[in-house]
Amino acid sequence: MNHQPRIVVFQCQFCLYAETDQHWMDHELPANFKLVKVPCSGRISPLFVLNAFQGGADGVLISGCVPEMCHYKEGNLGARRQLDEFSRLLKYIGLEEQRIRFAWIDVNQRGRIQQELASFEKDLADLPRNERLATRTPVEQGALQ
Amino acid sequence: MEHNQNLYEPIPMRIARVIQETNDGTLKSFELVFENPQDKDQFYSNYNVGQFCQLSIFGKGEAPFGIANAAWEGDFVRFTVQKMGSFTQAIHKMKAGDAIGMRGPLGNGFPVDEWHGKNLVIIGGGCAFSTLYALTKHVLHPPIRPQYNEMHVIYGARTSGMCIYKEDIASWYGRDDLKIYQAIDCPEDGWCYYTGFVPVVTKQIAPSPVNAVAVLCGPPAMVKYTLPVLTELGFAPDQIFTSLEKRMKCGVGKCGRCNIGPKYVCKHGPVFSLAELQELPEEL
Amino acid sequence: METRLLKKSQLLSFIAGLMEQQAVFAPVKNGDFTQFQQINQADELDLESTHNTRYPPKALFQPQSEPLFEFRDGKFVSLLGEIQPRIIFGIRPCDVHALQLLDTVFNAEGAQDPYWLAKREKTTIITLGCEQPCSTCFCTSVGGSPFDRRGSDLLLTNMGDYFAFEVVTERGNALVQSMPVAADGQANDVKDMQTKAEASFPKAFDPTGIRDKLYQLFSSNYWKKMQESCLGCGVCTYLCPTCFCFDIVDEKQRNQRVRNWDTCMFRVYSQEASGHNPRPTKLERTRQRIMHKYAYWLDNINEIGCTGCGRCVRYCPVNLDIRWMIQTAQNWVEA
Amino acid sequence: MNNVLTAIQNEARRILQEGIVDVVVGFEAGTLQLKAQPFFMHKADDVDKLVWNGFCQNNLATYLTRLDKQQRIGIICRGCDSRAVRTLVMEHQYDREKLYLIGVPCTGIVDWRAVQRQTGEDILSAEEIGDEIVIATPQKKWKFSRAEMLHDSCKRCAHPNPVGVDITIGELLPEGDPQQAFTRTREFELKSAEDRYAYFQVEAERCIRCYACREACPMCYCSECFVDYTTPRWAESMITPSGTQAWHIIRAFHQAGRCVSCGACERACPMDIKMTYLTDKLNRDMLDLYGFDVGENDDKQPPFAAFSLDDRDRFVK
Repeated sequence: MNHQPRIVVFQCQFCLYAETDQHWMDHELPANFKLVKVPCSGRISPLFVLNAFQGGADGVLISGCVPEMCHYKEGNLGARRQLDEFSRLLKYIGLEEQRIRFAWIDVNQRGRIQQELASFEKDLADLPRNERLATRTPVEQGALQ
Repeated sequence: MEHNQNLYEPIPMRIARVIQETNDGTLKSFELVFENPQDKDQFYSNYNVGQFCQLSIFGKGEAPFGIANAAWEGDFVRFTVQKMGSFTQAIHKMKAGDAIGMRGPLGNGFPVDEWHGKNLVIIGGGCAFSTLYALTKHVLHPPIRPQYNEMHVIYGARTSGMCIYKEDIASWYGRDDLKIYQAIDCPEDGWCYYTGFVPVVTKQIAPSPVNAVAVLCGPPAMVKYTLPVLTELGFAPDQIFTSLEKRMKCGVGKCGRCNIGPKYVCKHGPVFSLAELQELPEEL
Repeated sequence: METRLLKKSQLLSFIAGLMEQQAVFAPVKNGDFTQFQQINQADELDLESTHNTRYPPKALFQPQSEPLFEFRDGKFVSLLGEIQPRIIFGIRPCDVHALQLLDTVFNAEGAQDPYWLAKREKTTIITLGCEQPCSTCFCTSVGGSPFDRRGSDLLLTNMGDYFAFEVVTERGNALVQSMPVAADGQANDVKDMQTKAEASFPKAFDPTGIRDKLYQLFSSNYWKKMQESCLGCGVCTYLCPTCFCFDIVDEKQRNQRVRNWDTCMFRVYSQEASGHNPRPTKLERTRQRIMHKYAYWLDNINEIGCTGCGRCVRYCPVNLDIRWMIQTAQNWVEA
Repeated sequence: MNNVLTAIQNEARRILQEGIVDVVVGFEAGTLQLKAQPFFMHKADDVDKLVWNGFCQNNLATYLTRLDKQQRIGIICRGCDSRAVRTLVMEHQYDREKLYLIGVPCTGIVDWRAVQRQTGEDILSAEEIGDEIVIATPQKKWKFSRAEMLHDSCKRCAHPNPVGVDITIGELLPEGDPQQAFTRTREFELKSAEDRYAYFQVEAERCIRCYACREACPMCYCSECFVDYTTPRWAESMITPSGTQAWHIIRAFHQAGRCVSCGACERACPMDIKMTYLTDKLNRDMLDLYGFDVGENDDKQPPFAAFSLDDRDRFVK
């Protein structure tokens, strides 16, 4: 399709990646991606995801450590249960489920994150721009509500 | 009708100087200069010592600060800011040359004209001393000084490192038209002035209430415990003045949150006499 | 001034005529309730509901969210645009008087609010008198009346098959030139109708001495009882036509400085940066709301800051009725 | 009904007289027809004013987190109130030992808006007589089937009987099927995404952010709500789609596995906003995925306080 999706990536600082990948994430990420690093995927509140959509993101990628490899033992599992439910709620409200993607990534999977981002970007490009929730329109002067 | 002035529009200012006041980094003074000369003229034609301004940083909002300089000191406006919430953290990160918005002067200020011929007893604690410092500087101006009688300044801080306006205050010790009493809460090596809380020190110094006004600014606990001391010394409620602080948004008596009973601190205050406060409901 | 008459069947064409000259705001049915909004067709107007619009018309002058400035190139640029002349049709006398009370705040000597003023000056107010009270009305208890002329340009009285337009100001007069002037007899009929209707409005309480009484009760257990069932939501204040408190907020993503309604019923309203809160519990907050309306307004302008519209009574989720609170205060004897 | 009221009054009087509690929370007659006001009885004499009927529309458990933690409190509980109390106790908001719960099986709350939609607002008297509601307006007398005039949440209610109470007054009612309560959410899911979002938009648009829903909700007791944060600001402060939508989404999400489906939020809303379809959906998921029915028992861990390796996995490896 003919638009370049805007994507916010929430990345657990421990899950990623081979050093070259992390360097790429930190310094060479294309401009349509925004990287937010968090101490653990367990730190990612549904509020973060919602704010990303409200700020105009077309998709949100959440990356965390693979199960049983969490730096904080089980932070990723807690995150999974909550964020999965949150994505279900957004879908129920009317947002496309495909706009949220989860990825478990292990430190030895070099190059994996680039593949994930590329495929996510391609899938999002097939969807229209996200106009739901991204509705920061100014209030008209003197109008009621 | 012409609405040539928008109450809520900040005037552009620039930070000329940042002064680190205390060694723990929580208090800084900022000297702001006017970007437009007409703003400066308008400011000084309205300014009365004891007033405050709303400083404005876009994205952080606005917050009220007492003006900490007298009009004669120069073409700048000084504020002393304690790092506390999001606005003050943002301003603490600013440097000389940065732009900032300002609305003011707001509020009533000290009734300095009514005090002509009187002895002034100025009692301050912590960073709330800033407007009292402005008052002291105002009175010390040679053309103004003869309008007042004796002047006593009691200033308390937690530690010697937490004292603000150090150089200026040190220079006051040499003056014969002002008595300065500095106090810190706990004894410290090398501290040669008073030690103890402001109410206790005030009691020791025992300023006379005869033909005097006491002007009191400080943290709520200090004000609360100093008031009975002053009353005991014989100060009547109409001889005691204090400056209040409240959460404010508009600064011009509209947004509603800074009221004590029917009075708005931003519009009718921030300076009130104890006699006025006794008329109001107790909701500080 | 004189009274003019308009047959009911001609009302819509009269409104259509107004709409050709100016924007007309009127009560419009919206689900279960009516709300003031700009009408595009004369027949959108709904004057049938006996009770008031749910959302207060103060919002036409002080919108719930109003951008004040845009932050552009390091400068605050005012967003106060040109307001086109407009007419509010069918507003009730309690809401009109509320606008006058708000004028004392926003149009105060030496501190005039340009955003408020711009809208006030361009607005003509055509008030609809109330021939029938609803169960929550109490305007006559707070110094108002169902045919209060204060603040109106024209006052309408529903006379069954015609409307009487009483001219209150020149601005109103200019709109009704084409209508026939009421003969003396007809004008008297209108007066009689108004007197009769006014008598049907029940008095909820006698406000005499309420200010002093509330000051006496300031530290009383009265407030302990009043606040017990209060939830601390903002329904009463947001729907109130005389509540004006606001918050000024920077919305960074919009690059705008905005003002939003705020309410003394919220804890964060008076919370200071240090953590100190002068009104820390709902007792102080409930007291603030009632005392502001029934004591502080009286101190400042010698008028009660409540116009008896009854919105807070009707929509309070716990049926905490301000009429009952005032009655209880009047009769309170401290144990 | 009168027998039930007398029995409740007797019990309330007894626990106050015997010093078992310091205060009993119930209802007194409202100042308007079809309404009642929450009522705090501190002395046995206060109990005479206690009422109990279908016009008592608030969830009294909401006062639990507002009252002094040292007090011993008696609460008159319907099914939903009792489940809210249980959830609050599980969340350590109040010591169960300090509570005395008077349970009353509930026949549903009358929706005053539904009645007024028919009769107009000028109501002289309103009475519940058997299965009927009898209304008098200046023009005429109305009779409605009580079941039809119930609040939506009560029509769906699966748990009318109080749980975990100290005493139950009145006959227990047949329990409903929890899945039945969720039929609406299943039907809603069948709509297209456009329609679902359109519904959400229209509801959220009316919001005036008075937070009556939050305050009326027994489970919303955070000392600082996310929406009041200034740094960072999670939801735009204004009455804009992004501000009000964010509020309703997150408010609902914070109720996942906690909402007792009492509908107090909808009854409190001054703008008639209907958002319980969100919390119902979340609760349905909690039931389907983790077998958790809110307030059902004292032992089960709330779903968001736990996790498992076997949870649904949408993560790609």
